[in-house]
Amino acid sequence: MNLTNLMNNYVEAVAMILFGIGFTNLLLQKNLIKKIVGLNIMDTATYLFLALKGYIDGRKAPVVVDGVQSVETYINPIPSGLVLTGIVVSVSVTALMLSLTIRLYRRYHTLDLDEISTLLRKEGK
Amino acid sequence: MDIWMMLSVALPSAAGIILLAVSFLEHVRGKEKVSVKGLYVYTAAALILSVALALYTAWSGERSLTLFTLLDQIPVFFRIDDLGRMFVTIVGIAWLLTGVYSFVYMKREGGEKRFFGLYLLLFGVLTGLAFSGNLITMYLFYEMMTLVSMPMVLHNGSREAVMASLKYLFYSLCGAYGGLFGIVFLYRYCDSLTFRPGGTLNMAVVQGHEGILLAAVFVMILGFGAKAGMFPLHSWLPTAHPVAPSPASALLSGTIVKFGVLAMIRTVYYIVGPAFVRDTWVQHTWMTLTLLTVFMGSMLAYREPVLKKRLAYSTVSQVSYILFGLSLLTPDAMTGALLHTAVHAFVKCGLFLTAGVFLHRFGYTRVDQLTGMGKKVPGILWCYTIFALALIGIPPTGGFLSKWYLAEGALSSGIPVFSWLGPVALLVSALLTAGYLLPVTIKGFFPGEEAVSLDLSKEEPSPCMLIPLVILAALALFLGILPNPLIRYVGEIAGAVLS
Amino acid sequence: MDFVQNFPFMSIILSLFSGPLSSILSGKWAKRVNTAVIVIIGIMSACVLGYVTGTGEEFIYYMGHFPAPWGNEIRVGELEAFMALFFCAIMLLSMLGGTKERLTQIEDSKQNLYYIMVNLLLCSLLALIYTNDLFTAYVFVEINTISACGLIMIRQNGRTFEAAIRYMIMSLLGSGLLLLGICFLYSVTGHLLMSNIQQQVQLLAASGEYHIPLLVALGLMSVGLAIKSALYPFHSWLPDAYGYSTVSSAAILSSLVSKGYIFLLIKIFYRVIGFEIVCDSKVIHVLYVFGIMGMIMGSVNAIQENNIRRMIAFSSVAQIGYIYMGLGLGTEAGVVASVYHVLSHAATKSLLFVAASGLTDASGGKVRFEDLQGAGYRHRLAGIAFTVGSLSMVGLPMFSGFISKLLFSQEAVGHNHKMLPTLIALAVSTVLNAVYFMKTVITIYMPAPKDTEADRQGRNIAMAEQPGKSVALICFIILNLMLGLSSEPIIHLIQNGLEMFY
Amino acid sequence: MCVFIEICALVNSMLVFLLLRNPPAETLTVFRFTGNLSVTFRIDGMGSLFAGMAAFLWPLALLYSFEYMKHEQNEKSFFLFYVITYGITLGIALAENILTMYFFFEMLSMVTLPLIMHSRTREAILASRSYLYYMLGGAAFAFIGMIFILTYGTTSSFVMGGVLDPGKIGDKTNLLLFIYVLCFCGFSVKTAMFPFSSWLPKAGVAPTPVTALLHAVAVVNTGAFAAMRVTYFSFGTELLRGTWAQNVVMTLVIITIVYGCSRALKETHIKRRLAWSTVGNLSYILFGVVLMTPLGLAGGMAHMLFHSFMKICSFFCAGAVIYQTGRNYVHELNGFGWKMPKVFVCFTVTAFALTGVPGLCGFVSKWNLCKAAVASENPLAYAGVAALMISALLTAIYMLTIVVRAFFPGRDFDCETISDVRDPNWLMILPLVVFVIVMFCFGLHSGPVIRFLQGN
Repeated sequence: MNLTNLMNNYVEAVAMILFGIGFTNLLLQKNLIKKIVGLNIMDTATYLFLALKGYIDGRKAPVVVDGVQSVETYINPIPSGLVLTGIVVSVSVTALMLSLTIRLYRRYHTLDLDEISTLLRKEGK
Repeated sequence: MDIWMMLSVALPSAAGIILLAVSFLEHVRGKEKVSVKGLYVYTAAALILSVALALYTAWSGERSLTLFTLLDQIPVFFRIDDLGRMFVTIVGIAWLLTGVYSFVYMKREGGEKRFFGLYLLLFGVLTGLAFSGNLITMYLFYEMMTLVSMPMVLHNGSREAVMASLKYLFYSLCGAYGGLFGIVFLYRYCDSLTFRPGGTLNMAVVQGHEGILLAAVFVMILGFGAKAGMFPLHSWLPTAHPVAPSPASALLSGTIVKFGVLAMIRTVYYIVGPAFVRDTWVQHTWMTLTLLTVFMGSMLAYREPVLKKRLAYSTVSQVSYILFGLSLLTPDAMTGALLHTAVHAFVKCGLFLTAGVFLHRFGYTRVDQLTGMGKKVPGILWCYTIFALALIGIPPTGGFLSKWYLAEGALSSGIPVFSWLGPVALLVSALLTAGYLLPVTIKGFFPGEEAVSLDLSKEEPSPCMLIPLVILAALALFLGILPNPLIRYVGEIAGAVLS
Repeated sequence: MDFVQNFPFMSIILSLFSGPLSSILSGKWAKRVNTAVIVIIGIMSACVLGYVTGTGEEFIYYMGHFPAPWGNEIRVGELEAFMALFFCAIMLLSMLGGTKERLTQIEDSKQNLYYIMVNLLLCSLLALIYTNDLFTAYVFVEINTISACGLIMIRQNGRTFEAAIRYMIMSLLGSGLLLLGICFLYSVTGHLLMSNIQQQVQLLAASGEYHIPLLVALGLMSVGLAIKSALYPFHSWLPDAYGYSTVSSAAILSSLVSKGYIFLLIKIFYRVIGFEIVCDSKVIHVLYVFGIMGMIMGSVNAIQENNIRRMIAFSSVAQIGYIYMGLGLGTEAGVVASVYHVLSHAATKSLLFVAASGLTDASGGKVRFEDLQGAGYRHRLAGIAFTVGSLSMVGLPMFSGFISKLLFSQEAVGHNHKMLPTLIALAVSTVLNAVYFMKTVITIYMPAPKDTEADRQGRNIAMAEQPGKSVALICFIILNLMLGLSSEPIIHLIQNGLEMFY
Repeated sequence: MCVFIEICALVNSMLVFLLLRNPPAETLTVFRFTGNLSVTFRIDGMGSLFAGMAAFLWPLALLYSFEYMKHEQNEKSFFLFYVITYGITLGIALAENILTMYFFFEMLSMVTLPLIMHSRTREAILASRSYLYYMLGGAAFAFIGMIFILTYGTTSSFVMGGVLDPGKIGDKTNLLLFIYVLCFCGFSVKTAMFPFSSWLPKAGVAPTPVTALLHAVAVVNTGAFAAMRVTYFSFGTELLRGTWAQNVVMTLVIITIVYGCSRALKETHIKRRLAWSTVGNLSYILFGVVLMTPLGLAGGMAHMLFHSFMKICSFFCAGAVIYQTGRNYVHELNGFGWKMPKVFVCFTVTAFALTGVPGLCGFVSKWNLCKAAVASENPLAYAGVAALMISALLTAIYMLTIVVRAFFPGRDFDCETISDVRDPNWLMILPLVVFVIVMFCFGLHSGPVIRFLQGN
């Protein structure tokens, strides 16, 4: 493994870096909204990675516009399909997270998870 | 099955147990059923019968008796040999005389039923102990002896007496367990645990394990030494004697202590064999301990103001004479040791009984209270003087002979240092003995100026108390004047085991 | 193709569609539908189990009749069918045991939502068990997460919201890693179907190519699923989530949801990577170490806990440690032991949660130990059930925990390096388990001192007062004893099932 | 209810004795756990001794408890668990393989737990907790040993001489020894071996029948029994003799012997004093076990048998005092010997027996243990003999001080203060008398028992 390999696969590297950023944000941020942003970065990084794996230089998206051409014309459609599914999942999860965040904010008027924990402990429940 | 042996052990024991049961039930129910008179008749009859039976059994030839098996093919086994015969005789005489004495003495103490119950039971146990034919039987009766003699010490029931008796008990048990420790090892390394002059060690098995066996023998000597008042387990004697009734102390000092000696003789001469112990560290340590005890006992006695305590320390010292004789492992010394056993038994018995008279008649316990006794109870004090002379070892009393044999044995033993150190220690101790016993006589007969203030009318005690003392004193003299039969007898014993 | 072969797919679809159906029903009816669905799926799974045992080999069901590699597959062996059956049984009993709590703790308007979530959860669990496609597995993992989150937060108070969001965060971290791992695997092998991936992986392993990416993929997936199943030290979300949600949720979450992930991990080990390759990698050592730490630390945390529900939750951490420790041993028998422990723990933990709720009912809803004094007398059945569960956790013979302990240690003895740590950890953890479980048992059988909180709050509860709970508890006890006393057929079944994985 | 229970126990004991008289040669498998692991029963010499002992003691102890439990509550639950324990003890005695033994071993811990918490006081709860922790902890380590036997043995059954397969062990001898030490300690927790002994005195808060029968006899002896099984019948003495493992366990045992007795000496609560005494005496049994010779086993078994009678008798005496007067401490017993003569005569005999006075059974077993120790020619065993002697002396001190106090309260003691104290009724006295007779019988005629044990 040397630098040229890294340069040739810089997109993968970017995807990994993004994933790392998202992961750390999700794990370490205190603010719930920032956590959710982190989550989305993480997911997006994965999709970037997937899409990259399916992409073949100089080919078209596997969308049939004017009749089916030879297999050589299109890029691999499966990763694209996976990305689409992933986005759906990601969206629903994000929605759930956001709704939970709203609930918590209404109740405790803060977005800081640690603060919420402290408040809860004070409530003594 | 020898019915006589059986009877001589069982009869006094049974008689004693019956008496104890009666006493126990009376105490629990809280009312008297048997009158004191009945008690005396019963006790006297049982005692005379038992002693006669024991002596007859002992002196009517070789006998042996095997009872049931106690452990691993080791039966409860009795056999009469010369040594046992001698001890039974001593015990028989002491018991009879002390018994007569106690009839009077115990009236003052109360609790006669329990006392005489234990008295008879203890006689049975001691007979059994003297007759024991193997180590296990001996151990069995040795423990019994401790347990039965213990309540005699706490007879008066005071807090002090209870503590003293517990001390006695625990020292004795400690000794007994030391003995048991050794017995276990001997069981492994001996052909049998049946006594045989010269020992029964199986040298083929011992090969390579001499170290541990010697240690075991040493622990046994220490253990049995507890009963015999040998340093370092001697301190029960001065505690137990003053609080016990005088007849009990007399027996304790005169006879029971001797059974520690017996146990030691049995172990060293009849099981291990003198050859195994000779010239080892065990022998040397043993000798050192005995000499130390001899000297220390005398010193402590010399400084002690309470008469019975003084006598107790004297016992510590005197019994170690015997043990010293035994530790030399020569025939002469052993002869001396056995002679001293007999002499000391009678003498110390007598001394405690005289102390009992002082206590019983006048309530005196301290030596300095005894000034002028020669005028009040001259008979008693004369007896005392004879006992004192015998214990110091002045001819023509028995003590002289026994000490002579001991010294001769030491000198001829050829053991470096101890061959001259022993006699020197004996001599010094004899001087100390004179120093602690004779002042009573001197002050008693020659009260000096203090006597003016004292009431010196004659108050001889009842003949029941006097006669036993006179007989004991006569015995002490007799052993010195006509010693030859006894010397021959013990010489044979010594010759048999040390040939 | 036999008709029975449709059952796995039908059961997934049935539970999936009963979810939306419930949304238009009232709470009462939703409950009935839910019960019916679980029972039907249970029966179907039993049929499938019978069928597979009869034929003696697994079968593959092509979704929409597209063969691989285009179509999506369902693959059913003995173990899968058995798991499905077992999960249904546990779920049914857990639901039964928490009936009363659900009525009181959930708003009336949201009653039916709960059943939607349960149905979806069942659907996703079944899918996780049956599917032969990694990406499908991922999707259902997410569905599982969402519905589990719903189960936690349905009891609406601050604690549950916080627990839910913590649960979500950790789960999302886990599923992110899982997804990335799947992507790696896909990019290396070019397949998503498990059997196809395995062929490729075998080839790659033989040629030695792409060694590191494979390892990374394996690591990412293992860690992802480990986070989701609350392996120590990723357990921080667990006590709150199990401790404050409604009883059925806690029971289901602890005994089923985490077990679903573990089952998926075992499938990945066997089906996707191949067990030999997994064993050669270092990943199992990591799992082993974390498993052992979990066994000890979970119990230590539980000992310090003063709330009975949270204590049971922490005990789950320890038990999951056992399971990963078994996987980490890296032998076939170790996995058998782990799977057995999955069953045993599922049966025991839900029993404990239900019993604990019975005990708290009898103590005025209080969950602290000092308030629970004498609860064993006030609610006798719950007391007995809790005792049984505790004894099983401690590993007393006759109860299910003993068998798994036996299997674990028997397997560990064969190892060179892992033997002593395993055995000692087992022993220590047994002692620790004893400390907190038996302390609780003794507490609940200690009569409450007069005129204290516990004495005033407590009321006696007869068996007939809570029929659902009583039936559930009795069934749980029987199940536990069954696992403990006649384990041989089940172990046999697990062994056969694992054979079929190859 | 009492009559029903007593009849049940008696009938059961009859059955047990019948069974022991005509022991069936084949084994009885009740059910299987997994594969070849099953719950199986068989009667062999050692087991029959233990079973016979339990069968003899239980009806008598029940008789005593009927009277004793009158002043405690919840008689029914007490008798429920008390009788269950009987069955489980028999299960241990007749277990054919190590798994069965372990199974009943754990059951025993659980079943006796309610008996300890019987009074439900705070003290009882704490005692039961520590009891449980010790028991389960011990079992956890014993479990490791069991697993090893299952894996490295040729069979899980008990076979004299051990079942380990040398082929499977290979070079793992040291490991196996380590496991043996763990396993021995694990089982010995029930026998209250140092440093696991503190639960036993605490467990003395239980009603006296429990302390007497279970914590002096049945439960604790099962620990010793299990240690015997593991040492002689599973690991095998060939492997262990002369190794560091033997030295380690023997050192622990010797320490316990002295430690238990010393603690007994310091204790002034009667039942706790007896409990500490039990700690010391149980280690006599273990000492016999760790000698790893057939003689040692016989000695250990003998002490197990004899100690049971002695200790149950002494506990029953203490219980009688507590039942009649509610007094718990040694210094409160002044003069009781004259007010409760029957009880205290029995107690005195027991004290002598425990001390090891020849003619009573304690001496016989002590003798056999010492004999075995000397015959083993192991220097550490010699130290053990010395420890036995020291412990005998300490036993004498802590037992006989009670006796002396009871009979000789001191001259200034006012008997009126205890004038209302009297012996309990025949239900409590009968067992005591039976035990005393048994002690004498074994002490004077031990040959058959010892031969039976050595022929084992």
